[in-house]
Amino acid sequence: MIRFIIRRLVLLVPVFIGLTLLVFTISHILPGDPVKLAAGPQASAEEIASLTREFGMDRPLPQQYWHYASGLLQGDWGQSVLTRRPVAADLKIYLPATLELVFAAIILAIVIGIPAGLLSAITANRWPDYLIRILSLASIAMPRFFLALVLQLVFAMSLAWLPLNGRFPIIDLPPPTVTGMLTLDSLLAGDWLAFTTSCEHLLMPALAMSLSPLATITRMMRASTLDVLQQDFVLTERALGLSQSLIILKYVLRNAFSSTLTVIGLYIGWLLSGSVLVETVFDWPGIGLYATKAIVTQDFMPVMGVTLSIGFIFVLVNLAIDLLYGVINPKVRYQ
Amino acid sequence: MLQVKGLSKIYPARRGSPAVTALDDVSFTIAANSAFGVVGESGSGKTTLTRCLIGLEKPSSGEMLFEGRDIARLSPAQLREMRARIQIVFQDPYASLNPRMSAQDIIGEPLLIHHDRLQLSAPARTDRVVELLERVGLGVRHLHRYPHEFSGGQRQRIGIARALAVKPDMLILDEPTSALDVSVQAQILNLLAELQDSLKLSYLFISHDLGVVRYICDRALLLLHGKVIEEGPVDQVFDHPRSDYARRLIAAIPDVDPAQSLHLAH
Amino acid sequence: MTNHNGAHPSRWQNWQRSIYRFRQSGLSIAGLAIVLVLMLIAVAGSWIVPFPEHISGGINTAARFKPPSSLYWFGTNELGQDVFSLVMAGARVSLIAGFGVVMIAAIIGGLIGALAGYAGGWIDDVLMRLTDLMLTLPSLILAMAIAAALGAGLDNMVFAISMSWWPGFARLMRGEVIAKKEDLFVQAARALGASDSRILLRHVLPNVMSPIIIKMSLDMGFAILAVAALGFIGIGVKPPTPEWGSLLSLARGYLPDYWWTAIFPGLAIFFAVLGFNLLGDGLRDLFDPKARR
Amino acid sequence: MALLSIENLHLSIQSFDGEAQILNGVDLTLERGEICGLVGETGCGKSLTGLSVSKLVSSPPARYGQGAIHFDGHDILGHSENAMRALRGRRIGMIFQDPTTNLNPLFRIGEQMIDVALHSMGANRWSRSAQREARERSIAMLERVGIHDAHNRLDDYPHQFSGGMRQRVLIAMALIGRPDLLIADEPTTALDVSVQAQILKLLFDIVREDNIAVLLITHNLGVVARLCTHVAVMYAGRIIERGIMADVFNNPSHPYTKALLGAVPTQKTRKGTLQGLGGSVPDPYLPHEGCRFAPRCALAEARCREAVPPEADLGHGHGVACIKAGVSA
Amino acid sequence: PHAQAQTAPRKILVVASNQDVPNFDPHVATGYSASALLRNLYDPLVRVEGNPPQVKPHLAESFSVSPDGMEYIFKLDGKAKFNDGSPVTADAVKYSFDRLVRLKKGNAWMIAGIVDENSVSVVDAKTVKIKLAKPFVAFPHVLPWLWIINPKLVEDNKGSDDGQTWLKSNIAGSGAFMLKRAEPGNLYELEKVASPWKSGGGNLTGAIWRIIRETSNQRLAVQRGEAHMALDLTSEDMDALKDKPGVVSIIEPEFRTFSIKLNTEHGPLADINLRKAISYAFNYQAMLDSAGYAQLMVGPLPNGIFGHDPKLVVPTTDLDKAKEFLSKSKVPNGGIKLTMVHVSGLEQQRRIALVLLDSLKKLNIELDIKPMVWPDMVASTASPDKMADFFPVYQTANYGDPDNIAFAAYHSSRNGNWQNPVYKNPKVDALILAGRAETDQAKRQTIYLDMQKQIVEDAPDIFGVLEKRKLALRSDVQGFIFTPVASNAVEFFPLSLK
Ligand SMILES: Nc1ncnc2c1ncn2[C@@H]1O[C@H](COP(=O)(O)OP(=O)(O)OP(=O)(O)O)[C@@H](O)[C@H]1O
Ligand SMILES: Nc1ncnc2c1ncn2[C@@H]1O[C@H](COP(=O)(O)OP(=O)(O)OP(=O)(O)O)[C@@H](O)[C@H]1O
Ligand SMILES: [Mg+2]
Ligand SMILES: [Mg+2]
Repeated sequence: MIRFIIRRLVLLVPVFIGLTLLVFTISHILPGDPVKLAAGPQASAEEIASLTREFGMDRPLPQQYWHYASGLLQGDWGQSVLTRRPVAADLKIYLPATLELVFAAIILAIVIGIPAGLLSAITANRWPDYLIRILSLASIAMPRFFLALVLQLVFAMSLAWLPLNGRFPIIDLPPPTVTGMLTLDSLLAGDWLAFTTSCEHLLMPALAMSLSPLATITRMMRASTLDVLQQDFVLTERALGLSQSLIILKYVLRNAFSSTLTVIGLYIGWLLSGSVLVETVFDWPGIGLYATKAIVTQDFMPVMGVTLSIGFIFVLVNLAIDLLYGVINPKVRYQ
Repeated sequence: MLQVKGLSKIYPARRGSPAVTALDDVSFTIAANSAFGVVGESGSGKTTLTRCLIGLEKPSSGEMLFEGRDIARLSPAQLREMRARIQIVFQDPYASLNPRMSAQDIIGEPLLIHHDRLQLSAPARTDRVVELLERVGLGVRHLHRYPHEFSGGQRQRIGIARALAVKPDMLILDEPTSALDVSVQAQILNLLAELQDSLKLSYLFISHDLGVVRYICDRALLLLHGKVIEEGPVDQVFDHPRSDYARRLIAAIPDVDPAQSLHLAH
Repeated sequence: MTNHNGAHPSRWQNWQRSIYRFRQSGLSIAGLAIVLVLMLIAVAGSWIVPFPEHISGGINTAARFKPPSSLYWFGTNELGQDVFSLVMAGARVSLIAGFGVVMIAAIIGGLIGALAGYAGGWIDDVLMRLTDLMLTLPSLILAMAIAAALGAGLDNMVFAISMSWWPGFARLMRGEVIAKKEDLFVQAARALGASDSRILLRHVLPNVMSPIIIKMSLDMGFAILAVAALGFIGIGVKPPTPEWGSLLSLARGYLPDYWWTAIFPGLAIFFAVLGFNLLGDGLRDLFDPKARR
Repeated sequence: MALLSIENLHLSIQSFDGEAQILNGVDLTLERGEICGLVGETGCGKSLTGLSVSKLVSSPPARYGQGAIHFDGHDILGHSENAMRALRGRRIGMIFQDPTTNLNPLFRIGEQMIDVALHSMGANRWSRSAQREARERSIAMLERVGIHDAHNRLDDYPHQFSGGMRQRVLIAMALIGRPDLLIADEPTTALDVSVQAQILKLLFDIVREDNIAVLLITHNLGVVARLCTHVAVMYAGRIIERGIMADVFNNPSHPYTKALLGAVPTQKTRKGTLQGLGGSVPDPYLPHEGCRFAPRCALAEARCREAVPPEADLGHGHGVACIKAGVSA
Repeated sequence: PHAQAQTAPRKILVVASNQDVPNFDPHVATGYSASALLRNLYDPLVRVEGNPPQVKPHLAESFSVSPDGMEYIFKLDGKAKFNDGSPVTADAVKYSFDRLVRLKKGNAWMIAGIVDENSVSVVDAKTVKIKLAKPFVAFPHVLPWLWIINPKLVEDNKGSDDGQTWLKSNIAGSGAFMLKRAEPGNLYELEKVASPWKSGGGNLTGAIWRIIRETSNQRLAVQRGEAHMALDLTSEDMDALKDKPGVVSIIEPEFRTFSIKLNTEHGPLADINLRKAISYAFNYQAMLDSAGYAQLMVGPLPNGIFGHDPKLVVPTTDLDKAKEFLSKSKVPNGGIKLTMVHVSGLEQQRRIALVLLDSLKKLNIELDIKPMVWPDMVASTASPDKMADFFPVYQTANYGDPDNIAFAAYHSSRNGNWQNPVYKNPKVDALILAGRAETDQAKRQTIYLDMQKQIVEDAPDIFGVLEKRKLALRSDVQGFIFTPVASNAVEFFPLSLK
């Protein structure tokens, strides 16, 4: 197992190199000149030139890449041309906020989606199944940003049950930063009030984000459960008298879950990438907003930073899922 | 007609799986107008042998002489020509026909591919296809049907007709009946026997059903893990096997003979 | 269970069976209905709406923010434009954009996947590593960056989204081609001496098209969503093109008072995506009943 | 009273194409110590007959018409699912064709076996002692079907076993509840001949030692000849000939049985003399009258097409459903 | 639910804004949000206050101007000290001006060419002399935006970039507030210093600059009492806030122009008749409607500013006149397609573009609207052939003097910059320079009247609107006085919370 993990980790190195290369190439072949903006409206040509030099953007691309890549190794993710803040420092602030959101969403999706899918499959073509299927189809079609708006409209604006936006009440100090995820940090600080407060803030955005993965997990789970129920071994298990509940909750569940697992991995990447849609509505200070700001100002260091960090997280999450998959599926494990 | 000498095929080790010696120093000769059987258990290398013979796979060592020329060393043009001489019929009649082509397209395809040599006009091709269909016991009415509209036995007939289209001298039959019911199998076996007589074909007949090989073949070869265990005329191989393994294997064949019953042994 | 029992249904019977299966599912029918209505609106949109001039940017600032009424079914917006007319016209934009994305992605991905799958070896390795890498890139951010760099406009947006969309098709295509390549009938063709191009065009491709088409129909809805998402972020079409995501994005500022400006474009996206998803599901059941239930 | 008796069983399946008459009056009896081979061409209803005995055919789409199945006095078709569970695994064991797909790949052999053992013991799943006992039984059973070092192999996963061993495991699971009846649906078809021979021998030994009844479903006549005491030949959802194996094989009376036997090449068959059987199995969706084999039968005459031929008794339980039984071809 | 137990009565003002403050270096940062925070963290020599805006003493308790307007002498307040306790001296003032001029960033453009490295001299510890390189009457009006930094702290952390890295996130000022917490993109919290050198002021103990991007969310935050002040509200928001309890709306005119620049140098609009045709075809009422709380501009200068001519004759919507001009142009029947760019996401610009599109239809001219990111727009102004036909700009008066807008928007030396990409007219140039130097108010007035007439004659712009400043306050905020320059860069010191 350890050897397997190590081998997988070693295999990540070329993936990461490829990732940096790809991101770098894409961001540098796109048209746009962030320096001009950074220099300000009154800047002269010389000022712009000197700034370009300062950011090393006059050098040939391979050299720039080399500079960037070697910086990455030392934890230097470059600097925003516009704000001149180091990208790494920014990411340290924004990434946890988004991760908190994404994890909350995916946990919601799993906790609700798996049982719902299972229920749907075992009641196939009866009313609970129809209900769940219609709901999940509708959920998949629901744009996250629209749902977020509707939630906000109903629960914050009209009913005023939940806070409108943000991660924490404005004038209160959040718990001391450890992970950067406020829910975790408040638990670590033993501050129950802060925990419930941050959960209140988290609820709507997480819900808006989780709907699509939830529905997809439900559908996947339903489909794979039905698939598994068709498998020969289920017939054998039934023929040998095992009870329906044992068969479903033990034997079928694990098989069905193993095929749902990959979807979860894919969804984490999808959520990270699309976090901006929900972050915009809830003014959630995460990487989505950060990236958008950088994108519209063509400030490519932050864009590269975000893209790479999402890519890295995506790859790592999928590695973790592969490992988990190995735990579930012995055939994979022993290879 | 076909002479195989010291043929070996090693699949190199790949991620997660070790190297496999699929064929290990296999030698045999097939005479013209004879049926040569290859038997062996699953994974013994039977299919690998056929793939080498029709040039889909490069052998690791050894030579396969078809009328004196080594198949593995043919130029692409020569290989194409050779492919018209040696044809193959596959095991699974459900998977070996393109589901999107009609019987006419399927049987006519080799005629098209070898058009440069056969020079058949379109109507001539259709005539030939009809002739072939009739040859294998089907008819004009089947011309425009698609594979899913045929039964297993009929599909296998189409497979045979396709193989016969370019007038080969030799047919390789890789378990042509193992996916079929016994009743249908009998039809196909009879058809094969009849074709061999009338067209003077040679067969390389692969099967794990020893009864079938004994029935249809003149000589047979027994493979185990890619090695030749036994080779000779069928009667000798089956009735007087030299190796233990062959003896055990032959004893294990359940014959349709109540005298074999385990109940009698006790 | 086996379906190779004595009777062999004809093609037409197969079709009948598929259509029966399709008709059995009320949801698929609903999907088809929605999609047909959408298409109708997309084609006839500018003739049937009450205020066609608003679609091309006409304004009427004397009637700003009128709530829904018999004159303005969905109310009017900040420039006095009829929201109903804009939402109707948005159907065409979304349909064209969604279709464009799916087509371009399918063509690029299909070519790359088919090449990788059929050629194998290092070509496969290189192309697939590239595809995998593209898949690890955050798609929306990538699309946003490309679209922002190229500037606003439907074509740029479609291009940008397709650039992050093709890897899915490439993977599917490669998998299908590899599976089919190993199929006996392909080997049979090879054994007959058929050329690579013949094998690819005559034997492999026709047999891998249905999963591709199914994916295209399933992806239509998601492509429409992606288009709307870019519009919502504000990186989308050029004014005055009425696009649902941008309409919704603009309307956000007017919540909750002028809710009609937001709710109707939002619902339009929802129903369009729902329609295509339902239809896609139905088609998948139709062509590939084993795939999913 | 016979251990298993199937009387005039009818089964139809509903689908788009209409209602397919799959079983058309299956009659079969089985006693302890008997191994009855159920043979016939593909699609004739062998598996559905076997599954019906454990009531494992899902209905809908299937629907039972006339007929009954009695197992040791129980009316199977009238039983509730719970009552059936009490029989399955304890009184009726089943093995299926493909050993690679009939074991759950994600669970250890032991885990799967122990669950079955616990069920067969009727014990509380959570009781420590029951668990231990179930484990002991599993080990003993695995040893019995010829898996050495069973104690350690319990912790292996299915993919670590060869096909033959997996089939042994499945047999062990089916036998662990000491059933009275074992239904084996093509248990050796996926195996190599030598492995097949071992499995047949294993089954034979078990029947002799435990005096159980076996319904062996196969289309391999050689297997029947080697293992079975009795044989039932099925065609289009009906048993058309049955009796003691040697009787039937030596004196096939139904033209179909004859044709089947004639289609298998044996040592003595000379090249080109094999008797194929023309035509194909009838479509269960089409309505029919009379003997269903008539269209393929060389001896068929007008009255064959009019009424379903009743079963004629040729003595010693040798029955044949053909009005021309005994007429030589 | 508020998580913290509160010991002392905290009076924290929460300000909702959609602008981040990426940089706290007072000589580098730009943008209103930076101005807002900097004016509370740092002190300038003089302040601007009231409506109409007046220059008030600050670090300088008084100043005098030489009669030719070229030399300013500032007397510093003896009490003034930096927050590390050291006094604010003439050296610090010189150090700050020199740094600003050296860096040429941030607000340095306001005094570019006017104050150079030799201008500032120390007379004594509390007296500074600034000698202008060129005459500049509006000089006192720009001073409130030029901050004085603590030389010692900056020298200690100078690094290789003149302390820019350090000052980006550290404060070296004398303001009444200190930076307590900074979460870029989210919020910045200021805390009142224990004893500000300046006496008086309100009761605030701190302030939070909270970034809320969506204006409707800002409005809701004020409505729900989560914020005390919202800075970026739209007219729709103001309508929604009307009669909401506990909310005070402020809708005041200010000197911020919004108009459409035409490409007078390249393309069809180089034709003055076409420009005039369009000016007359434009639907000014629709623009006003869609702008909400606003007034139409009369000519190039903001209404009400010194020198503005309210009686100036400017184009109004008049289709007959438009057609007349069109028939005199090179495209008498229209049939052409023009382009307009705008900043994507800037709603008012999009609206005005649509108004233009709608108006041009009447001349049978098509309009291609291209939303762009700001950097691209800036880049497109570099040369006339890259610039679009129509280019909308907001121009904020950073100081209440006509020179501000006149020079930036119409002087040909600014060509190639976004405020005045292409327009040049030697006569106008001369008038602008004369206006800068003229100290006699009456003469200055006539100079600007001439200039306005000349500009209207050239029709380089479609004169747009002056949007009113729209702010919302909680009613418990006290001491707020509106000032029409940089009015959303709020000074916290005088404010109190009930
Ligand atoms: N492409 C390949 N790569 C690696 N190993 C292979 C490959 N093809 C076949 N083998 C291995 O070579 C051996 C012989 O395989 P082959 O298919 O020739 O057996 P076979 O006798 O045809 O078996 P069966 O009766 O199951 O068809 C097997 O162990 C198989 O796993
Ligand atoms: N669920 C089902 N729905 C529809 N038809 C079915 C179903 N299950 C079985 N059948 C049909 O019932 C008939 C009998 O099936 P069964 O599996 O009993 O055949 P079999 O004799 O076991 O064949 P084989 O030798 O191929 O296993 C076949 O024609 C089959 O197509
Ligand atoms: Mg093989
Ligand atoms: Mg069966």
